[in-house]
Amino acid sequence: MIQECGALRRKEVIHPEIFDLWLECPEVAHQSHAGQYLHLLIKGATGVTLRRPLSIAGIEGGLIRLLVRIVGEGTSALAAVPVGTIMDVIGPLGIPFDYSKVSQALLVGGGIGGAPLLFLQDELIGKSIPTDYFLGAKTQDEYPLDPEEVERRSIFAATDDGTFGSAGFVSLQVNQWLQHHDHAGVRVYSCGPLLMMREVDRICRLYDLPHQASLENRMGCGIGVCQGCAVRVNDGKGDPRGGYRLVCKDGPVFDAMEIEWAVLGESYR
Amino acid sequence: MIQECGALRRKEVIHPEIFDLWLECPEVAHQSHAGQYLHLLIKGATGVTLRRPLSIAGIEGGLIRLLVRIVGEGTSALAAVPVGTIMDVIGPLGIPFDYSKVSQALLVGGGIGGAPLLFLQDELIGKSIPTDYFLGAKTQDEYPLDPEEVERRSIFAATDDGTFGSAGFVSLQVNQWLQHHDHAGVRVYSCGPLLMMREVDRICRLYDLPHQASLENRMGCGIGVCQGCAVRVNDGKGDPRGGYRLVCKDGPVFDAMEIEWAVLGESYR
Amino acid sequence: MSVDLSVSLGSLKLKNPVLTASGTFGYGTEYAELYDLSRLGGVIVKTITLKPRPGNPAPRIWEVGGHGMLNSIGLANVGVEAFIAEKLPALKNLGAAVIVNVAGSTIEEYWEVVEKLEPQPGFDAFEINISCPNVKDEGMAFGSNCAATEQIVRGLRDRTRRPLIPKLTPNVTAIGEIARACEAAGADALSLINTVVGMAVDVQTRRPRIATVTGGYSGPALKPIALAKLYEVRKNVSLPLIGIGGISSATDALEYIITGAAAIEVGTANYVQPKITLEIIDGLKHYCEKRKIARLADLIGTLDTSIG
Amino acid sequence: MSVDLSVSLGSLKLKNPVLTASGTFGYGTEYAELYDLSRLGGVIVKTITLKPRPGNPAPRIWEVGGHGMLNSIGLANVGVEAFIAEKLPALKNLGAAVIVNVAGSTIEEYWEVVEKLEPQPGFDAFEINISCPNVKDEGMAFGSNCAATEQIVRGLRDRTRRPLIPKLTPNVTAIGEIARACEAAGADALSLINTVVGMAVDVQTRRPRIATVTGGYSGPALKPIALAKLYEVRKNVSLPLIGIGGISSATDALEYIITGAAAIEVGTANYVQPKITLEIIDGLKHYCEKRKIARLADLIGTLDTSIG
Ligand SMILES: Cc1cc2nc3c(=O)[nH]c(=O)nc-3n(C[C@H](O)[C@H](O)[C@H](O)COP(=O)(O)OP(=O)(O)OC[C@H]3O[C@@H](n4cnc5c(N)ncnc54)[C@H](O)[C@@H]3O)c2cc1C
Ligand SMILES: Cc1cc2nc3c(=O)[nH]c(=O)nc-3n(C[C@H](O)[C@H](O)[C@H](O)COP(=O)(O)OP(=O)(O)OC[C@H]3O[C@@H](n4cnc5c(N)ncnc54)[C@H](O)[C@@H]3O)c2cc1C
Ligand SMILES: Cc1cc2nc3c(=O)[nH]c(=O)nc-3n(C[C@H](O)[C@H](O)[C@H](O)COP(=O)(O)O)c2cc1C
Ligand SMILES: Cc1cc2nc3c(=O)[nH]c(=O)nc-3n(C[C@H](O)[C@H](O)[C@H](O)COP(=O)(O)O)c2cc1C
Ligand code: FES
Ligand code: FES
Repeated sequence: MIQECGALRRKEVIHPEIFDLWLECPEVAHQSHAGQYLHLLIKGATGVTLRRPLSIAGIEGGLIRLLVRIVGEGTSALAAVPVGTIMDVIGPLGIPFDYSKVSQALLVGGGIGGAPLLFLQDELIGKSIPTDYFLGAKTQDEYPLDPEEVERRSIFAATDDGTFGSAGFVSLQVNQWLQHHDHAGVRVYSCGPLLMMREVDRICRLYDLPHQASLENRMGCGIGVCQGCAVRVNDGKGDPRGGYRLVCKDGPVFDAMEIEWAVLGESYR
Repeated sequence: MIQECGALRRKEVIHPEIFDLWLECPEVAHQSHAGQYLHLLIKGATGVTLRRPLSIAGIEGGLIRLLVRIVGEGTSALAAVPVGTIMDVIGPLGIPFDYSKVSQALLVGGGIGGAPLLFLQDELIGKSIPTDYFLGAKTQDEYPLDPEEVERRSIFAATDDGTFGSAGFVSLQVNQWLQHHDHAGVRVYSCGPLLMMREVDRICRLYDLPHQASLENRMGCGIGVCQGCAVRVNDGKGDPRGGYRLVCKDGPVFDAMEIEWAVLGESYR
Repeated sequence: MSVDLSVSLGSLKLKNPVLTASGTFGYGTEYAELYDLSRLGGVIVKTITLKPRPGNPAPRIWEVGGHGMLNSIGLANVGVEAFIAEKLPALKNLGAAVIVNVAGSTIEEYWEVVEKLEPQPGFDAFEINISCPNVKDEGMAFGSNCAATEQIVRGLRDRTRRPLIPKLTPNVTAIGEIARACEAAGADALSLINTVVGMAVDVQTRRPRIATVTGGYSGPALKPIALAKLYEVRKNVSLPLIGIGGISSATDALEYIITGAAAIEVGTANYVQPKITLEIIDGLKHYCEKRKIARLADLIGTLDTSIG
Repeated sequence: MSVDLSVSLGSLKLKNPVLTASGTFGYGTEYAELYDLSRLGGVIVKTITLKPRPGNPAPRIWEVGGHGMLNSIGLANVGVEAFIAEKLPALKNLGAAVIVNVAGSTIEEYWEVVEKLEPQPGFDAFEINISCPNVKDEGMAFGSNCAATEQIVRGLRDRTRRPLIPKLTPNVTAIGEIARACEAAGADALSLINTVVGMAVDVQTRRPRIATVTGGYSGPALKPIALAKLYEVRKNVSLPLIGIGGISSATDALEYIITGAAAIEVGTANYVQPKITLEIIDGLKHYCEKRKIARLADLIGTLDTSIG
């Protein structure tokens, strides 16, 4: 973890509500692994007190890629930051994805949850680990990547309404893939809406596949000191941490076996 | 008093910290008189809760001129508002300058306090009342008008350090003027730093000249309901208002005889 | 879909729950130049005292960044007699409920000002500002003491048939107890909160920003504090409640209504956006329409506090 | 010009008045990756209790726009034994004062946790978090009751030779009385304020934003409230005071120091700008230099409250 100030070098609008940012933070970039995130200060934004956690979506030399969806005051203000502005970043934070002993990776992303999986795809390709990436969204207008990149990355795109890629939930595609492929050495990685990850996990448990899920939560400090980002992971019996895990520090990537989706839902509001 | 939303039509930088704005608010413009002000909402400015009072510095058709000095968060944010933005204005507010039965007007402005006197000069010229306008500032870099306008308006410019116009306080110039001119029908109008107005008033009392001074104060409502902008005007004995006047509603223009400068100073912090 | 926005504060019916807070709406008619006041649920006039009051030394206000403001107006007002003679007549045909806010420096003064007002026509209820300093109790606010509060309200109950709405101060350890004292003494409703004690310093001059050193903090930053107080009071009494503190949008108003307020008051936001009250009324209607809630009153206190 | 930034809290000397507030700085060393902690006046570790505590149900935090945040962490901590075994050793060579913050659910628990810590080396003082709910008193905070406060502090006084710094809750009617009770019981200094009770509602789901409904409000919007409390406490006791609440700049810190704080704690701002404490230290130095103030200590309580 370091704190680094670096310039916003590039900004590209993918949809009116989704944009790509490239920050020049070579020191953080150098230390970063897929699954980790930055805690970003959005200076001068009205209605914002705290930093905002954003997944590292990729690294290109000293540049860090972020893929951001506008949902509130912080992300709106971020979208309006002019190229060239110096941004204050703490990172890389959190536990990265683990792909030791994996011979085939299945990446399952939903909406903006696709961001960290892009970086993971890059890393897996770098390690020559066969990788299939399923990335879904509700509809074309919310699809977090432009078609050219989907093509280039050979992503299996899907939208709930069929306006881009195939129609239906990505979990269906994953299920199909699993019906037609060998499961040896397969590991699944998911990031996206809770219901999606839960469904992916149901499938993984069915096929007895290891699955890592990347969670979100509101964050205070981002480094494990405030205990604000705790999520319930089980009933707490016998768990020295009372069944709570810190998304910022114990995660955001969790082994899905640790997660009890029904109780987790309560931590998300 | 009306509330009107109108576009920022023009913005000109006079010095890095002083700028001219033109708002298209025809209804307010139509009702405005010199000495009155607007209560302006600066939307989305961080660190700002309340509106900001700004003198009407002139009217041109449906446009209202403001001359603004950057001193804090509100005025900084205002300086950054792009041309074309719709601004929310309440105005015209307050008591205007009175020039009935005046045959010669002396206007004495200090710094950004010169703003309302520009409008007054326009009105007096419209009424064919002979007018001399003395406008001082600390130094050239803080002079609130560009030299071309000073020239066009035949303003007697002065700066404390002599970097623009003549050197020394404007009050000296006023004194000189009075020594060389007939005092019949002369009325003095001042707006600027407290010490300047106080000195002008000393001179006026010396020559027994009527003097109107335009005061400032922090403002809440701007329309006389919060009682927040009260200033002490005398010791309060026998005064049903306890020696307090509301700058927003009883002023900002006051008959200087009402003002006891020493006690007034306490209301300004 | 037509939504019924009307609410009741005991016997006082309001056509909608949006009121303007005392001290932020003058004597009730100043804002009439800007919009049609009859659209409001009601207006609450500034605190009226027995004698005219010039108010506190200046400076009296300070803006606290984007959080709100401090004030120490000192209840500057024309006094009850001038109020009756000069201000009250204009309120007669307002077309919205008129609530007169009163205060005193002694318990007896509270009673007297209400005695003077009671025979007058042209207003609908009393709001009792019990946040004033009690000169006999080292300047502690009456409203921070259960006994003093109960004595004031009981005395007023004997002196008026109009609805009595004590306005609670947040600057207490146990606001629920003060609320219970009001209920026991015969209050018809409660409003809360008045301002929170606050202070600011000019580090250049090393002087306080307002002449009285401390003053009342109001505005957006107060909302979480006021909501928590409302939640506590709601657990203690069954009176209708009026929520106040930092309200400047329909969403803010809804937070209060869902927590348990039958009505709300808009204070500081009047200075910033005088017509915000109308936007709030429209926003409440819209919220109910979208959710097919026929009566806004059905929303009151519907907060779901279960932990899954 | 060299400025002496050192200040004293009774027998505890600090090289500068800037401390990090409990609950916002973990167990004291987490931020060491980002900067050299020995530059701080001191660090205050999160509240330590007798038994480990998992903390409250989630969600536990909510950002209140630009005003601050609500939290209901529930004193999640490893418990005093694990603290001594696993956390305290790392604090030994910090190069800044180390203050351990403690709490209990009963008065006896306060005493016990201090008894366990007292023999340990490696820290300099106790801060006593008396804002915890007293399970025997309907969950009212110990610190809202003079008798309970006095009993806690008196008992601790018998159990430690280290400086005792009760940390006052702002959620009381008369904070000056609580302060006097602490002074009478033998406290060496006081710190204030802890968080203000607050609440927020999601109007879409009609559920509270944090699982416990109400929580603690912290951050920039608190500053005026905390300054007013400090001013009141200063009028009541002669103990050295530590100011806390919304501090995120040297100017903020100066407001507290001028009002009467010998030191200050930075809380929520640590999350936003971890190195802000260093900027504050530099800013204090700069302020004194510009005004030729040789000792920062000479600034403490220099507020000029005269009305001209
Ligand atoms: C580890 C991590 C990685 C993330 N990566 C990305 C990313 O790569 N791209 C991206 O666009 N977003 C990402 N997010 C979510 C992002 O942090 C939030 O969208 C952002 O903080 C919202 O800020 P805001 O001010 O715009 O919205 P706010 O006004 O704060 O909130 C708007 C809505 O977003 C919800 N929200 C706020 N904060 C969070 C949060 N931390 N997590 C989930 N929901 C939240 C609120 O409950 C509310 O419904 C990530 C979150 C986490 C925890
Ligand atoms: C009737 C009236 C007419 C005015 N006309 C003009 C004008 O034409 N042009 C112009 O540039 N300014 C004018 N002002 C002053 C202007 O309102 C303030 O400069 C502005 O409100 C400061 O806002 P801010 O957020 O930038 O500064 P803040 O951060 O609010 O304050 C910065 C500094 O300005 C002082 N200040 C803040 N508000 C006022 C105020 N209302 N009056 C005096 N000092 C204040 C503060 O004490 C502080 O020292 C006028 C003020 C009044 C009352
Ligand atoms: C300048 C000012 C003056 C006030 N005067 C009074 C008053 O005279 N009587 C009263 O009961 N409340 C008074 N209040 C308190 C408000 O009615 C309200 O309770 C408080 O401001 C909180 O609401 P807000 O955050 O919406 O402003 C005043 C508030 C302000 C800002
Ligand atoms: C997330 C969080 C956790 C806190 N935990 C504690 C705690 O364990 N013990 C304590 O005494 N104060 C705790 N506090 C209160 C702070 O120490 C401080 O008193 C308060 O936040 C006000 O300061 P601030 O506005 O600078 O944050 C906590 C505050 C926050 C925001
Ligand atoms: S965000 Fe602070 S502990 Fe996770
Ligand atoms: S600003 Fe409100 S009365 Fe003058």
